[in-house]
Amino acid sequence: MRGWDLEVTAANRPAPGYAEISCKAPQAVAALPGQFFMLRAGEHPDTYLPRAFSWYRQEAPDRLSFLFRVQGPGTRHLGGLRAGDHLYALGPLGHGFTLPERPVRAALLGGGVGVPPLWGLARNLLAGGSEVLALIGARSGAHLVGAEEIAALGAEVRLATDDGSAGRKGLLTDLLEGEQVDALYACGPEPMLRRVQEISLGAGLPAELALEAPMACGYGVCMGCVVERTRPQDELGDYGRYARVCREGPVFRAEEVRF
Amino acid sequence: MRGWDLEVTAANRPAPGYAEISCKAPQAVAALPGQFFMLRAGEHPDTYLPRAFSWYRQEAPDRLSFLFRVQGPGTRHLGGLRAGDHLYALGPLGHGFTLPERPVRAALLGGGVGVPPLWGLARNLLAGGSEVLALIGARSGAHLVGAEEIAALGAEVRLATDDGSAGRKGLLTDLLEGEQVDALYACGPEPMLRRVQEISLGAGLPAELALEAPMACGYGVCMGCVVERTRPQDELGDYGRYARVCREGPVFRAEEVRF
Amino acid sequence: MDLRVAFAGLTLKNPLLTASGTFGYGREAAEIYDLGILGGVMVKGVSREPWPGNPPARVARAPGGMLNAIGLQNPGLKHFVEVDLPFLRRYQTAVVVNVVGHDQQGFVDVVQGVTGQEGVAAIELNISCPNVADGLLFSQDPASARRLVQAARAATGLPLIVKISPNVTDPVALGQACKEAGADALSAINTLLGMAIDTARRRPVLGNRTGGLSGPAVKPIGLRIVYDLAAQVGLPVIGMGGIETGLDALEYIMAGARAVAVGTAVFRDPYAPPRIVRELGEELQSHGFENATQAWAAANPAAREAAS
Amino acid sequence: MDLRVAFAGLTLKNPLLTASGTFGYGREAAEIYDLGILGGVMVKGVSREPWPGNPPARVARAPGGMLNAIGLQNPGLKHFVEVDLPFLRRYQTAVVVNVVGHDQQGFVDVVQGVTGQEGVAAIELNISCPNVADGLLFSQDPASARRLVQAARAATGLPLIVKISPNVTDPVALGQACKEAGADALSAINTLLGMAIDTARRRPVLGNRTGGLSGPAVKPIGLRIVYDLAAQVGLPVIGMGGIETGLDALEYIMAGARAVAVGTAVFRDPYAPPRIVRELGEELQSHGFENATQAWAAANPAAREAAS
Ligand SMILES: Cc1cc2nc3c(=O)[nH]c(=O)nc-3n(C[C@H](O)[C@H](O)[C@H](O)COP(=O)(O)OP(=O)(O)OC[C@H]3O[C@@H](n4cnc5c(N)ncnc54)[C@H](O)[C@@H]3O)c2cc1C
Ligand SMILES: Cc1cc2nc3c(=O)[nH]c(=O)nc-3n(C[C@H](O)[C@H](O)[C@H](O)COP(=O)(O)OP(=O)(O)OC[C@H]3O[C@@H](n4cnc5c(N)ncnc54)[C@H](O)[C@@H]3O)c2cc1C
Ligand SMILES: Cc1cc2nc3c(=O)[nH]c(=O)nc-3n(C[C@H](O)[C@H](O)[C@H](O)COP(=O)(O)O)c2cc1C
Ligand SMILES: Cc1cc2nc3c(=O)[nH]c(=O)nc-3n(C[C@H](O)[C@H](O)[C@H](O)COP(=O)(O)O)c2cc1C
Ligand code: FES
Ligand code: FES
Repeated sequence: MRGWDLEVTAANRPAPGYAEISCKAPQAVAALPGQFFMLRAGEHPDTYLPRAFSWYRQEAPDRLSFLFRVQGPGTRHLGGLRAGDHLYALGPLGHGFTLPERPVRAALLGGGVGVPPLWGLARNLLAGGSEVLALIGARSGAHLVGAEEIAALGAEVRLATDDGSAGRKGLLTDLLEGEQVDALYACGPEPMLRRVQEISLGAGLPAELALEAPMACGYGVCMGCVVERTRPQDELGDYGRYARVCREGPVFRAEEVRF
Repeated sequence: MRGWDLEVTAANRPAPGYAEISCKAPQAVAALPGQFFMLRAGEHPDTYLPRAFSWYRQEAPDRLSFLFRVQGPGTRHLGGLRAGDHLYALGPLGHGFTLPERPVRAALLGGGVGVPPLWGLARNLLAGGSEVLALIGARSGAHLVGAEEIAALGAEVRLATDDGSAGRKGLLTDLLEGEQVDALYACGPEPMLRRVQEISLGAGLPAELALEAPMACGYGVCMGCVVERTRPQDELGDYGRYARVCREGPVFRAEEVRF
Repeated sequence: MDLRVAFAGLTLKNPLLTASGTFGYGREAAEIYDLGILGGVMVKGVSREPWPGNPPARVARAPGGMLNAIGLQNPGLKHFVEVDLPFLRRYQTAVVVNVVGHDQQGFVDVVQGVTGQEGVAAIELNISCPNVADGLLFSQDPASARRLVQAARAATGLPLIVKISPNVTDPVALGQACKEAGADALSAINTLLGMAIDTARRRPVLGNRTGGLSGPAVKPIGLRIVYDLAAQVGLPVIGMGGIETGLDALEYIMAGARAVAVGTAVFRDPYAPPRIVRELGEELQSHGFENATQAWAAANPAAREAAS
Repeated sequence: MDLRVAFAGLTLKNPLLTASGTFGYGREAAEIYDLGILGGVMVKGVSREPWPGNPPARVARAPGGMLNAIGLQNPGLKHFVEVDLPFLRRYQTAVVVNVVGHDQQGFVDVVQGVTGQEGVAAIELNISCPNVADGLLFSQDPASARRLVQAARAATGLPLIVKISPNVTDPVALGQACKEAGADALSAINTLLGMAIDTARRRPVLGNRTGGLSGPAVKPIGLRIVYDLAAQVGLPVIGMGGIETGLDALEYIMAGARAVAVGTAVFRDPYAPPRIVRELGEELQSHGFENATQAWAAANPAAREAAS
């Protein structure tokens, strides 16, 4: 973890309501897939706290991008940045995805704004000789992000949309039916993560989930971002009931989390 | 009074710690000398309230500039504007200088940041056939603003500085010694205005003072910007003790004000 | 979008009022828009005699808002009735008279003085001004608040609103006392007691040393107090504190407010009141409501509490 | 610039501490700078048994700050003494143990448990947390605060600081009661009770419904309470609430604080504490002071009041 002043090199809108900002980033900003940064820009009263974002693409060693959906004041301000503007980034933060020790066939599930951390994961899995099946979902075809970029890495990509306007109509997890995979990695809305957890527990298939939680600090000092654990850490008694998403997570093994 | 979205056309630093921003302004933004605008730009928590500024120069019918000293968060943000940026202006506000009915010889006294309203006053006095003696003071020669611009209108300009590095060393009001003038107009720090008030009362010379006060609204609704009157308005009893600088002022006759 | 609301004997064309002390008696805003756009105007505090207010400096910046120590400068009851009220009567908007006094009789005399005057829709007792020496007297002790409200109640048949201070340990107890004494509604919040220090001059910025904090900075505190009052006292509440947008107004309505007031925001943007009325209509629509009362009912804590 | 300050039996290398609950037990910040730069660390509230804290969501944005409803999640006394305190002992900084409890005995047991442990510079009794059901119990009634402080006083010879709530009508009366019961110093302010509403989901954002407001938004309230406590109670005060810069720290010192603490600002900028130490030195210099105590004395209300 360190604070970085990043210069924006490009900003675009890959889908309605989404923004991708690319930055010039020193090589030292090395981040593992699933790790995140706390970003802030501007000084609007509503953006006093920084906001958490997974890193998305690293197309050159000195580039880093973030992909996000505009939801409120924080993302509105970040989404308004243009090339030449600066943003403040704290990171890399948290505990990312675990890569398998030997090559596997892995399914990566990304729902909506959950896609960003999967780009780096797909890249690293493929580099390690694994096969990657990337399942990407969105409300409609127009809202799909990241599919082409992940396909370009060499992953097999399948799509699902709520309205059937691209790929299969229905739940992203339905795309798993009939697939033979050794591991699941998922990031997306909570209902989707619950479903992945069920599948993982039901099939005894190892799964990692990248979680979100409202955060204040992002580096472990505020205790704001907790998620309930299935098994409290015994030596800490009741205290162990909650884990920090920013420090023990954001990536957890599916069986660790109580939704 | 109206709200205006003004586009900045130029920004420069006429002296250390000073900024002048020029704007594209619809002709309708017609303002009288001594009137002011409430300006704001940006959304920093410390700039929730707009800040009050006299208008300074109007070099073309569709141009308007403001000249200010950087003192705190409001002026820091406004001072950071560049050509192409926008600012929000409410105005014109308040009660400006009274022009004489026939041509006179008028002395205009501007101390430091009190110079801006005198540019328009000098222009209008000269246009009406009056003679203008503009006395301009500052901490040092490097901090003098507006002198050349007011001289360029055709006024006679004399200078005074605290350290003698330009013009006479000493008080601005000292420059009045031996001068024959019919009216005084002054804007600047309170000690200087008190001195002008004394001179006016002592010599029975009509004088108008442009006052400053911390303001919240600038248009008369908050009662925040008051100055004590020498003669309370009788029909309102005690209420009349204070007048609003933003509405009854900012220009008052010297004898009206109790410092 | 039907924006009308009715409660406590008041019928407003929309739930947006202007907060007392931030709008004078309407004269200045009337220069830039028709006051008939507003649900109502809560006028600057009116006292029996004219009050001069506090010595300057009276306002200071604060993060996300401001401090004021005006001290209720106002021209008094006679001037209000003879000059300001007739002016306001020209507009199709509800006039709520904010009443202040140094003692109970001072309040009651103004209540009596405006009762029966044409064009007064309601009275708001300001027992929560932190900027005059005795301004919080009646807030700090529910028993004296109760006596004051009883006396005012006896003096008027107009809807009686009591303005609640956030500078107390238990605003609900205060609201409860007001209810028992006959108040028809509560308004909240007044400003929070604060201070700014001028380090260059090594002393407080404001002439009165302390002042009242208002603006977006206080919105979370206002929402909390409105929520508690609405859920626990059971009188209609007019919510205020940091409202700047239609979404802020909707937040207050969902916290339990029947109507809302905009104060400090009019200093930043004089056009804020008509803008907020428009935005509130848009927000209600985009949140799927057909009128303002639906939004209040959908989330109001009393109904929610009862249902859970 | 000599930044040392000494008061209430504490000697700090500079007046800047980190506020309780915003810095954990120092482990995370120690990854990015030497904690020895700090005047002191006020650790996250420690209870006798481990506490789980409140259900999520625990934090929400607020204009110029934030709301939190952590609910004092902490690993308890044993873990603190065996794991966290030994870690902090490695740094040249004063460790202030923030103590919480559900009842008087809960507080006293922790006070006893940390007294005599190497490396504890002082104890801060947190009787002002608005996020647990009984958190404000001792603040709302000076008499019960007095009993609690007396019991804690009997249990320790360490400097005893009591943290004052801003959610009360009369913080000075509370401070006075603490002084009479044997407190050596006061700290102020804790967070202000607030709320945020999620209009899309039609309910409060926070799991606990209400939360504590902190950050720049509350600075004027903190300054006012510190000013009043310093001038009227006469105990040394550690000031906090919205401090982000050296100038903010100087404002608190001029309001009467002997030392200050930075809280929420470390969420926005983890490097804020060392930066503020540096900026405070620069501000003292540019304001013409030779040390921190001079600035306090130049403007402290007690001295000023006495002189006027
Ligand atoms: C580890 C991690 C990684 C993430 N990575 C990404 C990513 O790569 N891309 C991405 O798009 N997002 C990502 N997120 C989510 C992202 O952090 C949020 O979208 C962002 O914080 C929203 O900020 P905002 O100010 O725009 O929205 P907010 O206004 O904060 O709104 C977000 C939601 O919070 C609620 N809310 C919070 N506070 C309030 C309040 N005071 N009043 C009303 N409602 C409130 C509302 O329900 C609202 O819908 C990530 C989150 C985490 C924790
Ligand atoms: C009618 C009118 C016309 C004006 N015209 C001009 C002009 O043409 N040019 C010009 O330069 N100026 C002009 N001014 C003054 C200008 O409005 C101020 O300089 C400006 O408001 C300063 O804002 P700021 O945020 O930069 O400074 P602030 O930080 O507001 O500082 C200004 C001073 O206010 C005090 N202060 C206020 N609030 C606080 C606080 N919370 N904490 C600490 N200190 C505080 C301090 O003493 C400080 O030195 C005019 C003022 C009026 C009323
Ligand atoms: C400058 C100023 C003057 C005020 N005067 C009064 C007043 O006379 N009577 C009153 O009841 N409230 C008064 N208030 C309080 C407001 O009506 C309102 O309760 C408070 O400011 C919170 O709302 P806001 O954040 O929208 O301003 C005043 C507030 C300000 C800022
Ligand atoms: C997330 C969070 C957790 C806190 N936890 C504690 C705590 O455990 N004990 C305590 O005395 N104060 C606690 N506080 C209050 C702070 O110590 C401080 O008094 C308050 O936040 C005001 O300072 P600030 O505006 O600089 O944050 C907490 C504040 C925050 C924001
Ligand atoms: S966000 Fe602060 S502990 Fe996780
Ligand atoms: S600034 Fe508000 S009345 Fe003058």
